[in-house]
Parts: sequence; C-alpha cells; structure tokens
Amino acid sequence: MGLLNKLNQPYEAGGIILGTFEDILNWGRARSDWYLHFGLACCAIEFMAMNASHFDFMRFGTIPRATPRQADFIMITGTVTLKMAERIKKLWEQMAEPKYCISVGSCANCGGPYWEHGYHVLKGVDRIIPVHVYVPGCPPRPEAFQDGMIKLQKMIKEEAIFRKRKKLEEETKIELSA
Amino acid sequence: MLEYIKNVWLGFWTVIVGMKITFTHLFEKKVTVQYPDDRYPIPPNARNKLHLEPTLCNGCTSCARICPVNCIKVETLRVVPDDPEQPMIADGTKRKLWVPVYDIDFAKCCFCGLCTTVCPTFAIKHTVEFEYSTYSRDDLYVRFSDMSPEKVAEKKKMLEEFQAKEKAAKAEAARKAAEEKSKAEAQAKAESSPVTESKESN
Amino acid sequence: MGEKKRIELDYSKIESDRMRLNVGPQHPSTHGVLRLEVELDGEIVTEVVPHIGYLHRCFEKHAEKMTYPQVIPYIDRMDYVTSMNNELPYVMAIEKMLGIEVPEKVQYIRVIMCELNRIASHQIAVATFGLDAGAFTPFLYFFRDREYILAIFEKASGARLLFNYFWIGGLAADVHPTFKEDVLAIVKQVRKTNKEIEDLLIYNKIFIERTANVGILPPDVAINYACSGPVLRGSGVKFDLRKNEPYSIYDRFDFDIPVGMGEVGTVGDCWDRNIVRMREMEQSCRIIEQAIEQMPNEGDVQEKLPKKIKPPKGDIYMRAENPKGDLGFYIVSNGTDKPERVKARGTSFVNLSVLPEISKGYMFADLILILGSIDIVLGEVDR
Amino acid sequence: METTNFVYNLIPNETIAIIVISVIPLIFLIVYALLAILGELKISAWIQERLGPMRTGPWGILQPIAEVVKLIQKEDLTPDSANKPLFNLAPYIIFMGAYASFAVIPFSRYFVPSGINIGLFYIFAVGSIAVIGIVMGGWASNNKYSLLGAMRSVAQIISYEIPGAMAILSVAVLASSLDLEKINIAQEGGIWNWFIFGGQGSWSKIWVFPFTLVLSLIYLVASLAETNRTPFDIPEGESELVAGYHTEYSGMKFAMFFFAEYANMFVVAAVLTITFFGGWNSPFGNFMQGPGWDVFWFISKAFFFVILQIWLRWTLPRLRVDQLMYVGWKVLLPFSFICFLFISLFKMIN
Repeated sequence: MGLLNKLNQPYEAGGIILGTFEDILNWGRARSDWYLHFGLACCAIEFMAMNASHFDFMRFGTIPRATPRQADFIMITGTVTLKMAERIKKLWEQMAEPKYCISVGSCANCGGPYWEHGYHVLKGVDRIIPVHVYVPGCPPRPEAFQDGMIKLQKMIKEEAIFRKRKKLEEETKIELSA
Repeated sequence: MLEYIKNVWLGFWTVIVGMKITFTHLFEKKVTVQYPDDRYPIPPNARNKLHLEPTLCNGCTSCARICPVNCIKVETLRVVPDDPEQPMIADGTKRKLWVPVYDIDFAKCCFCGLCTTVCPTFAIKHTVEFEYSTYSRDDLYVRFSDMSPEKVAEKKKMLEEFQAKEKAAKAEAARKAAEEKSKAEAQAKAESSPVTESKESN
Repeated sequence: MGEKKRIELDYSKIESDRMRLNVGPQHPSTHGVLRLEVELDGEIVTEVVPHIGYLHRCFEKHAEKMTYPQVIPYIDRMDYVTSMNNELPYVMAIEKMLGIEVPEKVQYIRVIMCELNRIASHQIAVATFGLDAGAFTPFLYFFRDREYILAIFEKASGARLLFNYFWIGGLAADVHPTFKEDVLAIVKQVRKTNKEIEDLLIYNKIFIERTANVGILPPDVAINYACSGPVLRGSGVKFDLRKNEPYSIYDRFDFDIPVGMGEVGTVGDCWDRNIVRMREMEQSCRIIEQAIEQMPNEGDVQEKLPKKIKPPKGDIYMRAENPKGDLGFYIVSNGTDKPERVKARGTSFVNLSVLPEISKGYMFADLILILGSIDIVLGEVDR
Repeated sequence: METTNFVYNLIPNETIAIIVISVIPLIFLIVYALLAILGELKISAWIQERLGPMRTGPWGILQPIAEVVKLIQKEDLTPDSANKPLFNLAPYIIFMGAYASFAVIPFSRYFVPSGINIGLFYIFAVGSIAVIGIVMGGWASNNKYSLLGAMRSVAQIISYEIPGAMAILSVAVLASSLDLEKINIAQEGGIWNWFIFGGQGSWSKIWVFPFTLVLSLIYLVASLAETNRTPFDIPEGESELVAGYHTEYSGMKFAMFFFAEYANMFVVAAVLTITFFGGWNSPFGNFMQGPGWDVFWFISKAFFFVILQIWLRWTLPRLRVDQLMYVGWKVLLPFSFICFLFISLFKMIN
C-alpha cells in the first residue's frame, strides 16, 4: 500500500493527502484575507475605527488594498443606492477568485432605515452580488465587524476545494432521489 | 541661498523629529484589545441587539408605532373573559391581549432606541449582545413571541368562538332591541294615530 | 525642498493631449463615494467636475413621512461623523416652535457633547487629510483618541456613532456619575496628542511643502460661494455662528475663533484650513473646561411634553455651527405631528461647490489634498 | 585576491556547483522576504500602538506563509484590453532585475556568487532593469492610473540614480576599486576603518567624515526613491493612484511585484552596508571575525537598513512629483557633487 493508493480511500471523500493539503490551502486563504479599502456611508467610519489601534483589524491577517484586483473580500459598509449598485457589481466582477463579501449594517443587509420610503436605495446588496456573512447593526460595533470576520474565516476553513465535485454529485443525487 | 540651506536643514531636522516620535511609540504600551479573547468594556445601556420579554409585553403596539423604520411586527389577540388560563403580566396587571406575533427584523432595525423608551412595561430593551452576524439574512428575522402555534390556534379558536357568541349575543340583543323598538313604535303609533286621525278629521 | 513660489506655466504655449480621468466612486481618498471627473494635462489638472448622488438617501422625503421625534435618527445619518451637532439645530428649532425652555443642565450637557463631537470630527478630518498626504501613523493616533470620546458618548447615549441623544425638550438619558472627570481626562489626552501630531505631521517639512500654497481660496471667493466653517475661516474670515449669532448658551463661554494667517504659505491654502481645525480642537477644549466648571450637578434632563408633539402652524429656520460649517434646518409645520417639510442646508454640499474653482492648475496629487482639506462627508452632500 | 567560494570546494562538478551557487541567494531571498514582510507588518503595528497580526500561528509569525499560500491560489487575471505578452512579462522582468543584483553581493569572504571586478557598476546597471518592468506593466495594463504611476516611476528612478551613483563613486575613489570584495577588504579592522569614517589611514581622515556621512545619507535617500518606498512612493501612491503601476495585477503576478520590492530593499541596504558600513567586517576589529561571523555581520547590518526603511515609511508623508524632482536635482545632486569633489581632493592629497 503506497501513499498514492490511499488517495482513493475514503477520507471525507477525498483521501488523506488531499484532505490535509486542502486544509493547508484553506488555512492560507482564511488567515490572509486582504480587503478592498472601500467605504460607503456611516458604517465606513466604524470600519475605520475598527482598523484603528483599539481594535486592530490586522490581527486577523487582513491588509487593506486599494484595488479590487488584489482583494480577497469586500465589505459593503453602508447604503447602496441604485446609482452605486452598478459600480459595486463592477467592482465585484473585477475581483479575482476566490472572493468573498461581507454585508455590514442594516443598509447593506436590506436597505435599513431607508427600506420603506427610499426610492433610490437598493434593498439589500445581496440582490446584486452574493453575500457570505451578514453583520447586523446600524452601525455595528467594531467588535461586531470582527465577529463577522471570524465567521467568514470559519466558513473558508470548512470550504471544499477538491471535494467540490464529489459534494455536488452527492447533492444532486439527493435532489434526484427526493 | 540662505533660504535654500534653511529649507534643506528643516527638511532633514523635521524628519529626525518625526522619527524620534515614532521610535518612542515603538516601545509604548499597546492599546489593542484582542477581541475574541479579551473584551472592550461595554456600558450596560449600550444599544445593541433588542430583546423582548414576552411575559412583560402587554401588546400595546406603541413600539411598532414609534419605530421610524417599521421593523417591528406585532399582532395581538384579545383575551377571552372565560379563558381558563387567565394570565397575569409580570407587573401584576391582568393581560388583556395575547401577543402571538412579535417579530423584529434586525436587518432593518436602526438601533435608535425609541421603542425602548415608549414601552409602558419595559418589556423591550436593548442588550449588550452584538455577536449575532449570520450566514443568512433570514436568521436576522427574530421571533420573540413565546406562544406555540398550537396555543395560538387554540386562542384564536377560543376568540372566534367567543366572538361568534358575542356576535350572537349582540345579534340577539339587537333583535331584542329592534323588537322592543318596533313594539314601542307600534305602541307609539297606536297612541298617536288617533290624534293624527282626529287632526285629519279636523 | 520646494520653493515658496509656485512655478507658473503658460498653458497657452504648452499644449498636449488631455486625459480624462475618472476618480471614484471607488477610490481610496474620495472620502466616501464622490466621483470626480478630472481632465489632466500631463499631471496638471485643467478641469474638475464633481458628480454627486451616489449616497442619496432622500432624507427630506423621509422627514415628511415621520413624526417629529422619528426624524432625529435620520438627521443623525446625514453627517454621520457629527451626529450630536446635527441634532442640535433641529431640536432647538422644534423647541422654539413649541415655546419651551429646556433645563439648565441640559443646555450644558448639550454644549459639552457638541464640542466633544466637534473634536472627534476634526480628528477624523485631520487624520484623513494626513492619510491623503501619505502619512498613515497620525491617522491611527487620532483614532486612538477618538475612541475615548466615543466611550463617553456610548456611556451617555448607548450608541457609538449615531446617537439619537438630543430629544425635543431635553435628552434621552442623563449622563453617568463620573462624566465630569472622564471628560476632563479626555481634554488632557486630546491636548497631548495634538502636540505630538504637530511635531509629527503638521510642522513636518514634507507636509508643509505638500500643503502650503496649494488650493488657495481667497476670502472673497469663499464668501461668494457661501462657504462656512473651517473652509471660510481658513481664508482669514472671522465668522463663527457661536460668536456672531450665539445660540444655546455659547455666549457664556470665553473662546477665540482661529483663522488662517498664512504662516507657511498664502492665506487660504490647504495648510491654513487644516491648522484652523487643529486650533479649533484647542478652543473646544477650553469651552468644555468652562462648561464642566459651570454645569449644575442636579436637575432634570427632560422637560414634560405632550405625548404627541404638534408644533403650531408656521415655519422656522434654525442654524448652528457644525464642525464642517453652518448647518441650517428650515422646518414647515402644518399643525399635525408630522412636519410638512424639512429642508436642510448641507454644509459639505456648499463647501464642495468651491472645489472646481480652487483646484485648477494644480497637480493631480494636489487635487486629492484640496479635496481632503475641504473635509466633506458624502452623507451630507447627497442627503 | 583569489575568490575562494566554499561551494567550489565542496562540490567538484563545476556545473552543479554553479547551479547550487545561484540557488542559494534565491533561498535566502525567499526567507528574507517572508521575514521582511512580517517585520513590516509588526513594526508598523508597534509604531501605531497596535499589535499587528496575532492570530496566525503564535504571535502571528506564520502570517507571511499564509499570504504566500493564499496568493498561489488566487485567480490570475489578465484584463481583456491589456497587451497580454507585455502584461505577463513585466513582473518577471522586475523580479529578474532584483535577483540579478544578488550575483555580486558578497555575503562572506568565502561566499561571493560571482566575484566580478566591476561589482558596483554591475549593481547599478542591473538595478535599472526594474524600471523597464515597471513601464511595461504600467503601460500594458491599459489603465490610466497604471500609466501615470509608470511615468512617474521612470522619471523618479532615472533622476535618483545620479546622486546615488555619485555617492557610491566616492567610495570607489576611496577604495580605488569597483570590486565589492576589495571594498570590503579595504574596511577591515574595526568600526574606525569603515568608509563612513574614511577607510584605513591616518588620523587626517577625520576631515572626510562629514562628507561621507552626507554621502551615505544621500545614498539612503536615493535608494528609498529607487525602491519606491515612502516618502518617494508616488508611483504607487495609494491615496492618489489607487495602487499605481500594479493596479491591474492580481495573484502570483502581484506577488512578484511585492517580492521584487522587498528584494530591492535588501539590495540597496546591502550596497549601503558594503560601501559605507564595512560589509562583512565586524565592528570590533578581529573580535568576532571569521567566515561564519561574516554572514552574520553582513546580514544584520543590511537588516538594520531594511528596518530603517520600514521605520521611515511609517513616519513620513509622501512628496509630490515636482518636489521629488526638486529634491533629486536641486538638493541631492549638488550636495553629492560637493562631497565627491572634497573626497577626491582628499584622496589626491593623501
């Protein structure tokens, strides 16, 4: 039995080597997240406060990048108006895979205080781009941002890279049988 | 020329001064609070997640009315007088309304604190909890009511029955009243008709 | 380092292809979501067209739908850096319409909170201005201090940024018992940091070269464009509503109005606008110290009011000195519990209008600094 | 002096020895770059009263490794409107320019990858290759910000090479050689014999000290400009040009730019060490002197200057384009000429 043979053995449907290799890759992506330096409204001020010395976002291994090409995740911090929405969609498309999105604050989650009468406000940024973590608050405390970041890191760590196809197959099987 | 030398010297000197300041900060005590392990003190009146104490809520809906963003949804059912379970609100008064639905959409809430100030029984208040970010927006829609669907259905049925009874009673009363009225009218007619007749005859 | 005189170029003789550059809405230093359409001749700016509306949240429309107390959270979200100062003129206007006098203690707490918020706002302004110039460290020193101020706000109101603290006829809650000592400790800390920042950034030769003689706003142009706040005072015009038209209890305090004097360049350049903010922080500290001394310890913080606030029919215009300038509210009441119209005079909006005028002929890097020295908040520009 | 590279003694086969010799600096470079990235993150944090990365490994020391793992996985985007060959080539050219300099850097008297006798000249020649990569990358990105950044970079690097070269030239005058090893050997015998104090010689060399000090400062400033570090980071000035010439780069290609920047930082620090601060020589004369100590002294001195660059970056604001030119042509150049003149005179008289 060589190591190669073990690849075919069932270890969460991927083999031991692929499993651990995947863990390392996921560890890298979870621990080094560069974010797009991009603020929209009130939450952006708290976002700046979160970057500052008392809370220090860089502890999580994040570095601000000004250009979307080099960013790993984007934090939508503030009200997304319809005029801004197309720009955000463009930014999201410019980012390189793998990419993530955290929606921060009531406005980005679903329009917030402007959801009822705000004719000009997009009711939730998840209508244009996929959102991975929702952070509630108006604006959230800086620790709440970091809580969202921890949740995102947890999500990335459990992601499947090689097992993706297997997983998808299983899911479709379940769907078909159902 | 003198100006030039002075500028060059100033440029050099202010850089040294700046470097001195940053160097002293290099060894100063760091102010960072390492969040998940260590926590920054939060005052008890901080306005974070809302919490409703269902046993305190009397269903007055003033919170839903004052809310600037309409993120609170309250539905109430009247308590039937002959309900076997006659609940007391925690402050001692009799409950007049059941609250089967009390939902707060934290995705919309603007945490202004207006609802907590208008509440007559202090049922709704802000807590210091802020760690409830989720992977799905639906999880931010929180249902606070402690009534199970069966109980709601039961109370609804009870109310409907009671209302039907009440309606029947009302109808009965109305019928009675109408009867009485018609009787009275007839009587009045009977009393007044001779007069009119006599008038006509005149 | 650079000479004092700016090199004048005769643009009619040097002609090259113009480049149109789109700065924003996603750009690290547009202070939010402003979009500037810039025409560049090499690196020299020949035309600037600001495009706004990327954060239009229809505040005025919302105000018509809300009752009077419900409008206050939306006013917080206009100029989100200076919420306390935003609330003050609105609350004073309604109080004047209702004809009520708020308790003495409330007046003092309001003034202290406003001045603390003014310090916090100026800290953000100077910090981001330094960031635009490329200095990252002062930014974090300012934000470290701002955290202490926010702690006071949080203890009083419960929120860190959007307070909803000034209510019609009083305050949302009383301040905590150790309020006075905490505020005095902050004043001390602010002075210490300001001293340090002056050495690290403000009087740094590179910073002086970057900001002096750049974006000169002459006083007459500033007045013509209706600029206010540090942008106007940076040009040497001594106008401050707290002194010229004292509202609330500002006439009881002794403080100066710092103006730009052209110490290192010409009057009205970026450095002057910036130093005015630095010195206003010191004046705010003075006001806070006096207010703490005079503030009564006992007293109610909320006047008795009817459950539904219905100001009599009529209109009112009330203005107050925001950290960014002159913020005014024009409120029309129709006798119901909802305002007929609330019109806000956005300070940042008016100040931004001067940008195309003063940024022509400077380098592209200067344009960023000029924008930073005007200190706009897009929430107030677009409303 | 005969070059005695220890690898030749270890491995008899010359081809394999050459390959080993060329790989050793690369391994060193990778390790150094990881350390420098960590150093940058941590020092910047400490200056700003923060803690920096703390959650990746103990005290965040695994942070740079996580970054490399992440960057390998990133999608490699090439914009549709970019000039693809140039766009893809640019990062490697920049890295090549930085890596080629390592060929002549003498880490120890027993390890000089290639002991050519015009080492100083070679470093300057090869260092200029980076600018080609920057222009290629900036132009091929088809982005206005990138183009502006590239244009600024060219002007900056070309004008700052002259005062930098003048500063180094005076050392060549003092040592009467362009050979980096000879320059090192000329500074043997303790801190007093370093070129910052005028090299070996009688007490009369004290007259040189002010000029060598100024020249070393001039080289430091010029090297900051050559490596695009603050206060001369205008080609990638974040608040103006988003990310300058590498705005459109992502994934591994961006990592190359990143890597090349840190490699360049080491190269200029190494040149400063060799020319003015004694290279591999111990500051205490014969005490702590030897082949192993050589590497230690050389790398620790070079690291000190790398940290100095990082320290400067987190202190100063950024200059404007025309002021940058002003500093280069009107301040550094005249000063370097005056100092060079005096040092040449001193050498002639001696």
